[in-house]
Amino acid sequence: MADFRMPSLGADMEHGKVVEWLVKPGDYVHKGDLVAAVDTDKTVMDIESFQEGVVAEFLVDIGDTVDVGTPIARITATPAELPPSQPQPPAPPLTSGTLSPDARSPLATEAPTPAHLGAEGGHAEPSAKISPPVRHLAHTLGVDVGRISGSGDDGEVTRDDVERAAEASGAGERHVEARATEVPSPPAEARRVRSSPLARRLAAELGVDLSGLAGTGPGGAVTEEDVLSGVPPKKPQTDEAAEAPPSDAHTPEPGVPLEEAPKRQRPTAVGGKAESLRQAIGALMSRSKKEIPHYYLSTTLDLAAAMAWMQAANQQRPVSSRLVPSALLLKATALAAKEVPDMNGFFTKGAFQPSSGVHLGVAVALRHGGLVAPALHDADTLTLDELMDQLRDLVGRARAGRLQRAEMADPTITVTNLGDLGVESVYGVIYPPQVAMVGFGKVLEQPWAHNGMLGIRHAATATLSADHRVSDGLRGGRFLARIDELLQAPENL
Amino acid sequence: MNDQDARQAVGAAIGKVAPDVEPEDLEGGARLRQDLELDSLDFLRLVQVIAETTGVDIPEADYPAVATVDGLVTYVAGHG
Amino acid sequence: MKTTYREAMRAALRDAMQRDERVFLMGEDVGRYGGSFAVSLGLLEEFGPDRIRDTPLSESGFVGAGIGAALGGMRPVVEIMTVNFSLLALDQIINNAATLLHMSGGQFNVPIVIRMTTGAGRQLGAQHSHSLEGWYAHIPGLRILTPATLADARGMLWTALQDPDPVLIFEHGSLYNMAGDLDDDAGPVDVDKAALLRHADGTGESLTLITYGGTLPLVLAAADQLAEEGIDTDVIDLRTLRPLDTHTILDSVAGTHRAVVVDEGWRSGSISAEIAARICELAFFDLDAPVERVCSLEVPVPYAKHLEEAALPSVGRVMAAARRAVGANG
Amino acid sequence: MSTLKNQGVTDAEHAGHLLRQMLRVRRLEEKCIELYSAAKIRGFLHVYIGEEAVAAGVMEALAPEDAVVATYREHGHALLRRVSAGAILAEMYGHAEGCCRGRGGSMHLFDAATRFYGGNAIVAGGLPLAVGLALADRMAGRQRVTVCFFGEGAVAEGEFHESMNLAALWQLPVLFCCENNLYAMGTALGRSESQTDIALKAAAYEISAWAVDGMDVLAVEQAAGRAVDAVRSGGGPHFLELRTYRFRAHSMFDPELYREKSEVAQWMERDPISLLQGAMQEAGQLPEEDWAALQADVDAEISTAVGFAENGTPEPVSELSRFVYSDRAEDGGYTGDGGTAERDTRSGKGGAEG
Repeated sequence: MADFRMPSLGADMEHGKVVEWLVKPGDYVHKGDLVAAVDTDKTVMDIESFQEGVVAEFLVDIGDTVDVGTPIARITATPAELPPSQPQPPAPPLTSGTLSPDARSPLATEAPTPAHLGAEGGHAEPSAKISPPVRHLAHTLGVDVGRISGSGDDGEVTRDDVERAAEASGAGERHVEARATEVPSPPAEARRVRSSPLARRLAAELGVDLSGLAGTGPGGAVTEEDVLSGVPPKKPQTDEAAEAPPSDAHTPEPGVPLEEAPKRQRPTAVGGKAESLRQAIGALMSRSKKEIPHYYLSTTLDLAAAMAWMQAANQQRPVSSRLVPSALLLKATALAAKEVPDMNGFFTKGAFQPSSGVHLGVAVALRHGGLVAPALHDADTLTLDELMDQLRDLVGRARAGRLQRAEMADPTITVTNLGDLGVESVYGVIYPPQVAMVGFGKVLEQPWAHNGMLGIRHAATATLSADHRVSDGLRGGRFLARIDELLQAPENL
Repeated sequence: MNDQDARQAVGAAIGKVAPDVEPEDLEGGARLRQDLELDSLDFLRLVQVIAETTGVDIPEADYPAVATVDGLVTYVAGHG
Repeated sequence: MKTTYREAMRAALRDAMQRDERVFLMGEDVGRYGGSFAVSLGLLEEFGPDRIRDTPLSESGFVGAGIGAALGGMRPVVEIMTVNFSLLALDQIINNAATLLHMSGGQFNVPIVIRMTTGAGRQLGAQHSHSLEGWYAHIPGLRILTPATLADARGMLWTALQDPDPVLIFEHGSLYNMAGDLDDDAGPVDVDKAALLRHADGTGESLTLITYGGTLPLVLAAADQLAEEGIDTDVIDLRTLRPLDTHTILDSVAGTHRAVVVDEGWRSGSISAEIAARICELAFFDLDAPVERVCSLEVPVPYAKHLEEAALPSVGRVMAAARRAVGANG
Repeated sequence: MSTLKNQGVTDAEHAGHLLRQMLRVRRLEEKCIELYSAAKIRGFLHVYIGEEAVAAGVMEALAPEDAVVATYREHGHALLRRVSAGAILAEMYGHAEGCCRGRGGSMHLFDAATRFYGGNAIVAGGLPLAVGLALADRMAGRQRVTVCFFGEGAVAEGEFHESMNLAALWQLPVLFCCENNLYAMGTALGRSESQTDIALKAAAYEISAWAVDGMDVLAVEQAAGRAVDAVRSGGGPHFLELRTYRFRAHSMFDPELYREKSEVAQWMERDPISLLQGAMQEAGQLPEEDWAALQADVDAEISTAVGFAENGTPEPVSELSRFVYSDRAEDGGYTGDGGTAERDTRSGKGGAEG
């Protein structure tokens, strides 16, 4: 007992349909005898048996499409195993008997049962002469060959006959319903900034918002340089300041003990953003250190006159227009920078461009950590009151993150004022492409000798970090001394 | 002004100047400049808000007396 | 000594045939005529007609015969007069030479060297001016060499003959007359690495110029002029198109962040397209500008001189691409 | 009735050997069809049923050091050149135990040990190779012969002309064997060649050429023997037109619309195996039990081969990029399918070129 399975007739054949049995149950088949005609997607082929034996029963009907390998007939070794109760299936028109190869030629086939006979059953009525491929076409177009009169020689049904019949009965039309698939329009793409991959990578590291930067690259794309120049400067960690090399001027021992860090822990959820900003600025600082040859100077400012004048002035002023020491320090720095141009400008493309205006970058501590240094434009021309108003407005907006582009873009010299937070001396790192950074320490009452008398005066440490490619210790020293002199006449600030 | 109203006014003022400061951080001993990280401008603004909301004007000379939260509350209660 | 690219290639042939009697040269007019580009001039007299073997005009026939002879234990150097005629032998090169080792499960090596002249610029018209080395570089199983310097013209052949797999050597027609100095004892060279002929010293804006074969001279000229404009360049001579020396390319781009690929092939589907794709895939975050490509315009190469020059890569077009890359005029 | 060439069968033992050779090919091809129908063998399959006498006769004339170049209908040639039936079937199963590790398949059987330079799926693609192999032998002064099999379809290819000319021009030791089975796939000879006398074509290159009855294994063996001896002794290239017929379709998926069943039946009456079997029985050289034993031997060989193929193993995919080049990383740095691999991982080992 063996199954006769649907054969694979080609690499791309998955299934086949028996369109005609060439034997009937009870017939004895030899190896190689043709057993059935099978319709594949490409053409109709006769298939042979690989075993000897008697056809016991058909396991599929004409017109059934089955996968390759599916048993379609059972062949027994000896006739005796034919099951008695086998109903007599419709006898195919041709007489059976041992089929010699040429008796059953696909070319000369006369009586293929009409394609859909299987469905109705019943006796196969004789139909016109038709070649397998044309019969296959009729089958695919759903045309009943039985009802066509063949135009070929001796009535053979040709391909044209089938196609004409298909058009006539409209059976062959393809209805492809026009599905106007409504493609949801893509959500308005956030305005994509043209920027180089390198620029995007750096911006991500430095926490810089690309859309705020004007690109100078190809087609206005934001490049590496654009990102670097647009980054907000940040005060480096205090320990870095401590290890900064002391310059030649007499300075208090740099390792002045700091007040221990504030006890309160910053909330972690918020820390994440500050963390990335801190990392990004760290990268910038290390790069600045590498490229800009820093030199450092510091001096002690005698603030006695300035503080006295300020306190006196504040007494006559309402709270809302009270002055703070920073205002005086900033104004003095701006005026001094105007007089010492080597401190005020940019170093780019290998050369220093002094700036006509003094746009003073003021380091503002953001409440959740990190620092931005927006610029007070033309600070040297502002009165103390104007400076105070602008400072208040600037700090407020900086903290709220609503700084304008311009304010962020081009401070020509930056002042870091950590004295506010109790740090006594600060050696800052210059923000490229600027060429100088001024630091003010805490305003303290220090012992002071004046005219041979020891007294107590308000004083603060002022430090300067400057770019040796642009200026030297002499110019730097001149600049710091000028700040001190200006502070001795606070009323002129 | 009793202590209760003063503390409430100070809390509100600090909340305005430094919105991120958590209420529970406002324990009495916290130092305004160091612990709450108010720089000179923030501090000046705090003094201004206190003046506007409580009418209490704190001259520069008295700044050392209001260095901590309790100090400020006591000062406001005393001068309100 | 003073020599030319042609003489260096001839010396390479003579040296190889003296060293190994399995080596022989086969191709149209390589014998009595002395080679259509006179590379094999004089070799017939020295080695005889058996080893300097003129063939009938049957590219598929004699290239297939070369492959058969390689299977039979010889070390043939088959000269196809120009890459344009190699189209007639594509089936033998791709379906037999490149494929037999893999298809036979590692049983049959094909140690053949096929030399072809390539490239345009000599007003030979469309059918004699193709640059198709990029096509062949698409086929696994082939090694593709493009000697552009005297040292490579002299040194690549013997190394190729040691390779048990098929090697195609493309000689740009405009290089044959290139003269210069070559060490007297110049010999075989490595063929796995590209050569960094010029290194950007990192002062000004920098970029990487990548090229091979016939376009190397004009790229070096462009590099000199760019230096005067403050644009600093790495110049890479690929030397081999398959396998591509990807490391050298990526190392350079990582330093310069910009790349211009110069390739005489037509832009679409050219070897420059493969190089640009690899740079974008593997050095994407090193890039500060899109990869630029300077290729032949996609037209059949015209005869008229001014038209041909307009179609081919030039110093001017390379400099313009370089400026675009560094955003100098952006 | 069977009509062998006039002098009939001489040596019974040798005739038995030829009969066995042809039957081995027949049963192997029949099994291939069965395995293909059971989807064990895929792709294209071109069987040699009906043409067995050609391979059997020519292979008898060759020495072990000679070389053979064939076409995609080369199962019989490989088997009779002593490539094992197991290695052939395993190759068609796509298994690593196949003669080409499963990489070639039915149309690309190769075997270095027997200098079987394989199948070639490009019509006439093998002719120049054979010329080259003969060129190498001639240049190295070796007394070897290269036999090149091809169908009459190849005669229309340019490479036929180029190869014949080169072989004649350089007097190379190659034997061209044209298996003229009257149909190039679906195109009858008369509809593809202006001059249908193939042997006459070869004579135009001054190559001695004979037409031989391809169904008579003794005739084929005799002609091949004379030709190979002439070639080996320096007589230059020779050409045999072996007139034969394939009893099955061109390949597995061919409904044979291009020829009449009656023609097939007519040729089957001169089945090369029945011809020899009949002649031997007539000459009393094939007792029934010998014939039965021979068939049993062949069936055993084939079923052993099927077992070998069934138990084969697929070649590991990791081996895929081997033998693109002779075992060295193909491309130093490129990691095949690339992607945005981080730079430092870029030094991955060479892989199949992405």
